[in-house]
Amino acid sequence: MQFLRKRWRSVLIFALSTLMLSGCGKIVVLNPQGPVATEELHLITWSFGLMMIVVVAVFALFAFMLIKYRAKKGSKSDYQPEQEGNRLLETVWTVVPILIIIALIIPTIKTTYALVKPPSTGTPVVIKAVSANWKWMFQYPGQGIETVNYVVIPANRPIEFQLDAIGPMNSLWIPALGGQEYSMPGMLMRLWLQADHPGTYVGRSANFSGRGFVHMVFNVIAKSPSDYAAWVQKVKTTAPAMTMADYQKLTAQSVVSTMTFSHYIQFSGPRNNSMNAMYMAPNS
Amino acid sequence: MAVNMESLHEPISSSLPLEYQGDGNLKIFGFWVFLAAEVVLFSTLFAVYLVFHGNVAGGPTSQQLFDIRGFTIETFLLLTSSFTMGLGTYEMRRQNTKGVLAWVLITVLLGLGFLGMEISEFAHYVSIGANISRSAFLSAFFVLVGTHGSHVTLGILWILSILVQVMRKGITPKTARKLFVVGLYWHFLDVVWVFIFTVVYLTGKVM
Amino acid sequence: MLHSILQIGDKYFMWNEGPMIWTSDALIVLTSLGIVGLLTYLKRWKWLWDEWLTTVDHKKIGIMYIIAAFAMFFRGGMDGLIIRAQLAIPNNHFLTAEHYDQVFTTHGTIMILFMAMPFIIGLMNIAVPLQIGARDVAFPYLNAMSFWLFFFGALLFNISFVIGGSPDAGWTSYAPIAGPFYDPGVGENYYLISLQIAGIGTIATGINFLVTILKMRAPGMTLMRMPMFTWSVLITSVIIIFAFPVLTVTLALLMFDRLFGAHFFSVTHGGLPMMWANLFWIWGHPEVYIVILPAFGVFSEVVSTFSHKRLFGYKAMVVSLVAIAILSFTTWVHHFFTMGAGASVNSFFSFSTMLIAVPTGVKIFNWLFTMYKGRIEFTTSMLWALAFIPNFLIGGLTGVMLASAPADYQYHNSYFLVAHFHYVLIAGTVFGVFSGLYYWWPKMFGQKLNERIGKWAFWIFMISFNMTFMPMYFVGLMGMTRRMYTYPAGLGWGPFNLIETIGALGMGLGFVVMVFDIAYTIRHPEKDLTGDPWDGRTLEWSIPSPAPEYNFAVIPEVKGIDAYWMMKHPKEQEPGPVKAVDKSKIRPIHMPNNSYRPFIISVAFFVAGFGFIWQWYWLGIPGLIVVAIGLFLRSFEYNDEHFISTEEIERTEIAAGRL
Amino acid sequence: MSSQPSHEGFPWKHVIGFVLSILLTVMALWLVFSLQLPVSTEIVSILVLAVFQVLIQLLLFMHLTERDGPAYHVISLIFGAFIAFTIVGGSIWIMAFRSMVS
Ligand code: HEA
Ligand code: HEA
Ligand code: CUA
Ligand SMILES: [Cu+2]
Repeated sequence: MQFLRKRWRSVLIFALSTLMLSGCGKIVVLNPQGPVATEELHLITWSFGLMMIVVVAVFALFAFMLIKYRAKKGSKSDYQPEQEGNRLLETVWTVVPILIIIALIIPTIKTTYALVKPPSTGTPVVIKAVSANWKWMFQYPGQGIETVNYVVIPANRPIEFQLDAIGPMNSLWIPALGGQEYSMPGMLMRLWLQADHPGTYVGRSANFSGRGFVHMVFNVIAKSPSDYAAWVQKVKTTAPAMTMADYQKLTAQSVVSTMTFSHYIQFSGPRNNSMNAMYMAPNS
Repeated sequence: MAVNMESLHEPISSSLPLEYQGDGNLKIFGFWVFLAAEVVLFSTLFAVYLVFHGNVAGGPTSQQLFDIRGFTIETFLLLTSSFTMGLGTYEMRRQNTKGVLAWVLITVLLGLGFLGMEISEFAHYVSIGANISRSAFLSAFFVLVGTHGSHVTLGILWILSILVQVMRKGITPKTARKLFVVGLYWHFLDVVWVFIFTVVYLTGKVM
Repeated sequence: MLHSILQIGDKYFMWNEGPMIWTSDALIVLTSLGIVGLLTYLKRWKWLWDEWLTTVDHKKIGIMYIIAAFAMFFRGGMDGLIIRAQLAIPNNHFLTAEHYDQVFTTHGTIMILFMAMPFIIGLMNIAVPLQIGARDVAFPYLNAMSFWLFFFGALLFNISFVIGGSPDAGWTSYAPIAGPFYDPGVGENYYLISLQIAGIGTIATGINFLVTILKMRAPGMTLMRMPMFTWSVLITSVIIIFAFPVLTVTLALLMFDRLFGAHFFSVTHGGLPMMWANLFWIWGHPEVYIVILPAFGVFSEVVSTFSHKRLFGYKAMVVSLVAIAILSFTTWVHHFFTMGAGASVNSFFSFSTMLIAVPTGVKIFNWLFTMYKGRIEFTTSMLWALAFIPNFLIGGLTGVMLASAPADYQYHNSYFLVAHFHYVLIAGTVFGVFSGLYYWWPKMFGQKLNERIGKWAFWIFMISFNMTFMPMYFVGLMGMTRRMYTYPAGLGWGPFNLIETIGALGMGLGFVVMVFDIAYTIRHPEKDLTGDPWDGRTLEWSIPSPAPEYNFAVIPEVKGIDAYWMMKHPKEQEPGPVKAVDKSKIRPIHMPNNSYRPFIISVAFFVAGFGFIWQWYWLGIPGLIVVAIGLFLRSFEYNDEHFISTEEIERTEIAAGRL
Repeated sequence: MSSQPSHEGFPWKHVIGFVLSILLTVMALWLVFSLQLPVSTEIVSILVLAVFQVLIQLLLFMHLTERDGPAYHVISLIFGAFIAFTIVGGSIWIMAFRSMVS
């Protein structure tokens, strides 16, 4: 199985690279940087392989029929206009696809259940990712800090993103680290991701949320554990605390650049980006 | 009207009642299919209602709002009207125009009684602030029950217009078919109400 | 005074929006004036009214559906080209975000609901009664209603662009961005109300064709002897009847949110935005099968006709249609695997989705084996059908890849998805309707479309199609999401997007060549005098082209699958043409009268809809009252049929060389 | 054609149907308000009663069994019921999820 998967992957990469104009490295989904994305890639390559079996079979039959049975002048041979069907053949092309589907659904279900669990055994970091049009706010409840439109994570530790939204739905997608999940107002969802190495990855919203939707891009900066700790410390000591003015700007519909806060104001109130969004005291 | 092989529609066996003659057969079947579509329409509204039942947003709950006496009487009115409509069809098949008129008029009156009660129920809710904008639960309630109510209203108007035709033309294959079809519609609304009674009102009282 | 005029112009006609709107405003006014002028000049008003606007003839209604669908293909395709122009290079600002959002919304909505659906329904109208040996559909009057409701629904949707602003929340119109809070303008009302009007017409079509096919077949045509296209329409009708009421409710609920302050999908007061997604896809997934199954039906006819061979595995074809119809109602969650409804929900719907591959595969293989030991003739119609197989396969197989929930977390809302659905919609539905158009054109107009030009159109369109949408799979895997109005350089997306844009222009060119083919054919018609230009197999080819008003002078007697083929190739005698009509069997024929009422009622619907869109209840409510009066009067209408005399039938048949 | 409706005499079918429908309604009310059953039992039983009500309407009032040719209308209704069940059951199952966290 493992061997097969590797084989398929190389077939896939080969197929792609012949078509590529700008190098493989840019196909993020095929270059996973964390265990979640890797697991998803396994499923992608496995399903691609299974589909290739069908492609080969159908294309071959297609070519055969077209070449062999095109109408030629005068030839009457091999023409059977009244042929009705063939039990055996029909059974084959019902059963074989069912087998292929079974081969695909088993790993699908396994992975579906696996992905709701932490990807590794390290201590998880909880980060609350709130989409508020048109920006992403990342709150670190353990550290009491907040970043806007970028997020810093420790490499090699599972990250538990808790997804929340003020205003419309969005979707948190960091293809290098793994697939997406919707952020919805008032329904805290959980998405597990993890980075294998320190590095910078692109994340964005994948669910259309109106005019400023394209601006919901952010960098994910994975740091080594010590760098990460140092970064947290630095934010705590040097970044400003969130003010009421900041808070209002962030919860209203607006586009902002990156920001960093040593303290954040917990959101509470009606979950649309309205001016009268209520708030609680700064958390401390 | 003579129906022959060359007509647009296929002929039908003569052992069926009058209303199936001519293209009546097609139209009655078409109407059954329409009712099947209505089943889906109402089931969607029920699905919405059930999902939203608990989303009262701090507003009144179903337990606080619903009045047992009110919805019980509404139920009996509608069940009885379904019965009298059935008798109307029965008289139609006996070619008894007077009987049809009498029973169908009683049906209409019962239907109006039902509507009156529903309207006053709605008006009462609105007067205590339980309106469609109060909560998702109330939005779903008003739209589900209101859709049924507007079907009943339409049904009453439709029945009346066919009654006029029966009076003018007597019981012919066409008028019989029309009466039969509107009867189906009316019984169907009773079916929907049985579920509203069960799923919305009774369940709403215990949950 | 001048100031207030300017303000009104601004509010309703959006004069401040710049040259795009001005041009469209001007074009629409000019085109309308042109049409009115032409009709007046040619003295064609009465003809238009008597022959077309009031007709209840399924063949004319079918033609009107197809003309409207062509116009909508133009509009939707123009939107597609605008999308591609905007995305051709990184950091492009040809359109603003607001405009771009409107363009992809109208593109998707028009293509699916006002292009694909009516095209399919047009072909249904033309072919089904002829294939089953009927004189018309079960309810011709209702059929006219359906058409005009669709037509005015589409018109209402289209005027949003120049009066008040287009919807901009995507063809899926997800709440809450389509709700009153985030989208207070009229654009979204246009979407809701025009779809509602057209949708009612579609439900009526579904019921109409279901009854027609089940109850009006010629004697001897049992269900298991029906042509495969008719089977596909029967099953499609079932899906329409059971899926469209969900759309009706869904649209109505959002309308209640927007117009009357309800809270179904709002983020406050207990509403659930996700409920929209749930309801929308309960309809939306079956909808995609509504537009593909009749195309499958066309392929079955075309492949069998041009292989000059019986359809392989008829029974399996029927069973697979039924299986697809049932499964289509059990897969909708695959459109929101990423909502987090839980591993058990996702697993179940992954499985039910993948299962659809099995019956679809059965069909693919049966088409392939229909060609086995056949004699394949490469007409334009056949080329479209053949190209369907490999191209649709790619779309279908990537659909199965999407169906794997955890993998979908990586594909969802990316261009990988955009590529999937264009591969199935274009290589499936669009190739299908084009194939059907070339196939049935002689039956519609009594002339064949020019094959040489048609083949050019085919090759240009087909190759450009792959050029447009194949690269999208890759940019999707590179992280490009759908509905982005522009994108930065440096991610490697640029070159792919440029290729796509060039491809899209090619598709436009291919389409233009096809329109030219039609124009050329009208000028230089190649008449079809036989009524059977392709050596067809089913009953529509047994009558003259174009079909007379009453279709069949004498209702045929059916003895097996491919009824006409059997007539031409009787077991005992020498095969030969069977054309003559038995004069002694001709009887007067009962036909429905034309009626102006479907047109008028639909106009009233249009007016009412316009009133509700602008929340002008003084207009909306009277509009609805007129609708009600129209229906009421219809109920009092008794003499709505007439007879065609035997003499007239004989005259027509003699003119067609049949007597 | 499977059942010939009686054209004469007393409309027994309708009267029986009416009495049964009233009885079933009273039973439902009684079940809910006079018996102290667990809520889920109550709901299941009144739903069963509702199904009986439907059958009464269909069979005794709506002449479901009258037909010409195959019973396509019965098939449509059954399919409609299947879809209704899918929509209601499916929506409840899918939308039952609330916040995954806390
Ligand atoms: C004509 C329209 C059409 C058709 C026919 C299909 C067919 C299929 N679609 Fe597609 N789909 C759309 C139109 C269509 N789709 C649209 C418009 C959207 C997006 C809407 C939006 O978001 O805007 C969409 C989105 C969509 C999604 C959502 C993805 C997402 O949002 O993330 C998924 C996921 O499962 C999916 C799956 C499938 C599958 C499994 C099929 C299957 O039916 C395909 C079956 C066919 C084959 C598999 C090929 C032939 C089979 C064989 C030769 C047998 C052997 C094969 C195997 C054993 C695998 N589709
Ligand atoms: C049947 C349905 C159908 C069809 C046929 C098409 C056809 C095309 N679509 Fe499609 N598309 C959808 C259904 C369809 N689309 C849907 C449902 C969406 C989702 C919308 C949403 O997100 O809400 C979508 C979204 C969509 C996007 C994604 C937008 C985004 O997410 O940001 C793109 C991007 O390239 C695109 C492009 C095209 C192109 C280039 C064509 C081409 O095939 C069009 C070909 C063009 C023509 C045939 C033009 C006709 C000719 C002229 C106008 C004359 C021009 C003159 C010359 C060239 C000389 N479409
Ligand atoms: Cu909506 Cu979670
Ligand atoms: Cu789908």
